[in-house]
Formats: sequence, C-alpha cells, structure tokens
Amino acid sequence: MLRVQPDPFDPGMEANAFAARAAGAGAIVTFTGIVRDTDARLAAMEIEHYPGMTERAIAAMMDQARSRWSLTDALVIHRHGRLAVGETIMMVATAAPHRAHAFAAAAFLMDYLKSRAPFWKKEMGVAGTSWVAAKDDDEDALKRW
Amino acid sequence: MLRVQPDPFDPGMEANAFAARAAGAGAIVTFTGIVRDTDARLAAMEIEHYPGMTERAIAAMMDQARSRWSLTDALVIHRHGRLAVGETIMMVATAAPHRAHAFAAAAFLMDYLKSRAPFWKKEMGVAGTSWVAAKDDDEDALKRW
Amino acid sequence: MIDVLYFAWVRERIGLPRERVATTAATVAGLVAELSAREDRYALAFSDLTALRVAVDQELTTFDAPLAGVREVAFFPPMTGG
Amino acid sequence: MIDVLYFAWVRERIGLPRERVATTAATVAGLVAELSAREDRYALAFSDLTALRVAVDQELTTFDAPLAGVREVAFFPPMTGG
Repeated sequence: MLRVQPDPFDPGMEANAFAARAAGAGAIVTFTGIVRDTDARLAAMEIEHYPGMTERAIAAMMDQARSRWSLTDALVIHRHGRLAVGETIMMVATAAPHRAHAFAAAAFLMDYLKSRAPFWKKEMGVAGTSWVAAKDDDEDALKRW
Repeated sequence: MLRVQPDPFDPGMEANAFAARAAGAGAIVTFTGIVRDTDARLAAMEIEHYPGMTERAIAAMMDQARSRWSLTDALVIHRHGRLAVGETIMMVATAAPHRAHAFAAAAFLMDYLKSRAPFWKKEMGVAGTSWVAAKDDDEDALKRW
Repeated sequence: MIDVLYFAWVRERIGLPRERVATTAATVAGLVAELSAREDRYALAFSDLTALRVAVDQELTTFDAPLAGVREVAFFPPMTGG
Repeated sequence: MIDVLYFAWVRERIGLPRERVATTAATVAGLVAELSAREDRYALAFSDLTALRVAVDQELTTFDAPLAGVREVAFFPPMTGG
C-alpha cells in the first residue's frame, strides 16, 4: 500500500493495521522518519513533491522490493507540505516470513526513497530558509543494492 | 528499555511511546516477531526462558549496540509463556539520528536475540509438540557483526 | 508543445512551477539550451547541469534523452525524501 | 553445592528444572561426567554435548570452564528466541 499525503498519520496505528493485514508474516520491520531539530534552529520543514511521478516512482520501488525479497506485504506513507519539528515525515513497513528479508527490503526502500523519489525538503529555520542538500552518503547507499 | 514478560503488549502503542521518548532521533526502526503458522498445523507456541540470565543477556546486547552505533534510545520487549498463532512474540526498536545506525542496530539486536538470549520455543501442533531447532542460518547471521 | 515543470530551487530561480513550451529541440539538452537563451533566470537555473536532475514523462533520465513524443519534462535538484 | 538448572528438552529428559548438586568436579565437563554417571536420563540428556549449551553464573561459556566459586550452572539446547 502506498499513500502520499499532506495529513499527519499515526505510525503506531498504521503499523498495527499493517501487521493485521500481513497474514503469514513472522517478521515485520518498520522505519519512521521524524523532523529532527539538530541544533535548535529549525522551526519547520516544507516538503515539495512531484504529484504523479512520486506515486509512480515509489510504486516501482515497491515492485522491485517485492521481486527481490519474499514479502507478504509492504507499505509506504510519505507526507508533503509543512511539518513541525517532531512530526512524522514518512514510514515504511515490510512483512516477510523471515526477518532478513523484511530488514533488507525496508532498508532498500528507504535508500531509494531518499534519493530517487521526487521529494525536496526545505528547512524553515530561525535564520531563514534553505533547501536540504542531497548527501553523497545517500547516493552511495544505493550502490549496495 | 527492556521488558521480559508473559503478558501481551501492543506493538504500535509501544512504538509510539518509544518515538515520543526518543527526542532528537530522526530515524526509528522497529522489528516485530509474530507467531506464524506456516502450514496450518500450529495451535500455539510455548516460550521458555531463563529468568535472570535473559535480562542480563539482553541488557549486554543493548549495551553493545549502543557502543557500536549512535543510538538515542533502544527498546526490547520479549514475551514468554503460551502464545497463540498471530500473537506478537517480541519487538525491538532503535532510534538514531541517522537511518543506517537505526537499521544496523535493530538487525544486530535481532540476530543476537535469536541465538544468544536464553529463550526456547516449543510448538504445540495438532500432531503433538516439538522444540524448535536452532537454525544454522541464525548462527551464521552473527558472523557479520 | 511540451509541459515543462520546475521543482524546489529550480522553480524558485525560474519563478514559476510549470509552463507550456514550444520547442524544436531533439533532446533535453537542446531544450535546456533554448530555455537558457531566453533570460538570465533560466541561464542561472541551468548553469550547472551536474546539480540538476531531469525526468521525462515522469521517469528519471539523462540530458541526452530524446524529446520526440514527450509530453512532460521536469527539472529539479537531487531528491531529498525519506 | 551448586545450583544446576535445565531448560527446554534438557529439562524434559532429566525430568526436573533445577537441583542442588554437591560436586568436586573442577570443570563443567567434570560435572557433566558426574551427572551422566548417575542415571540413564542424565546420560541421555548429555549424550551429545555439541547439541548443548552451558551458562555459568548466567554467562554463556564452554564445557572446559572451571567451577571454582561458581553458584549456578545451566544446561540447555541452542537458543531459539526472537
């Protein structure tokens, strides 16, 4: 399941609903990304996206994850728009018979979401706004898959 | 935080409470293990443990995870006693500034919990009971750390 | 006519999120050259192509991608989702 | 006197979860030899040590571990938690 939305969501409730749907899975891995204020200078974050391409790109990643690992289910929820510090940006969940598959698929989806899904983060700080720069680390992370 | 208990718990609620405590973490990974009925022959599972050593062993694993990765928090909840099919056996959660650390620490804790925490699973099947045998895969998984 | 979309700081530099462009360019690179010749704000936005990514009909591609039959081209910086 | 604990199928084969044992054995292996000599159910439980794990004072160790000053020894099959 895939949702791209401006509205907040409850990650625990989503994880429980996902687990209830994922019949036959012994292992569920979730990742949750949260707006973090590293040095107390961030007021909010604005996430821009490319409607249409976002959904296509994430659906393609999920298909790839399903083809590479034995998953009984997968979930991606990603917000866009304005988010306050401490708010949940996105979550990924994977369900599999075996834990190694659930872990690998969740890490794969995260690495691809970071660098290949059309989202752009802008930090609204106390000293102005700035676009978050892509990290070489994130690009490098794709090489392992 | 570490809990070894016979009582059921709500993994989504635990994950949300964990996220609320993990101030400063941008990345949270959870793993949930569920009693799985692979071929419709399992009625229930009984988990035996070694009180005292269980807590010591898991606390030592969590210390090791904290020393190897930058974690803002870690959580392990593991049940013992009788569990029905579909019930949650255990969960691990890790919170970190960066996703790679949260993923690695959660996978590390799972690998160690599988093979180094004193729990033993017994399957209560329609055709009798049997102790779950340790898998070579699980022992091998420790070698990567 | 092709729909050309801009995101993040590319959108801010050019000053609009999308526009319809009549072009005879054969490739994305040709379209970039045409746009850059229009006005400084375009030239500035496209001054360093290594800092940009391009999608054609909502698929990531490279600047040498052909434009024949294409409906939508989007320019944006490297993604920072997740 | 040492507390000796048994878990999982080791407990089932020996037929009790724990007992106090008076031993003069210097190592875990020596204790295993003493117990195995007692009765068939012990000999059976300890017949293949590669299938067993041992903890001394709640720390995993090996069968050559010394028993001097030890309060608690536990025998069990490989763990299957998680």
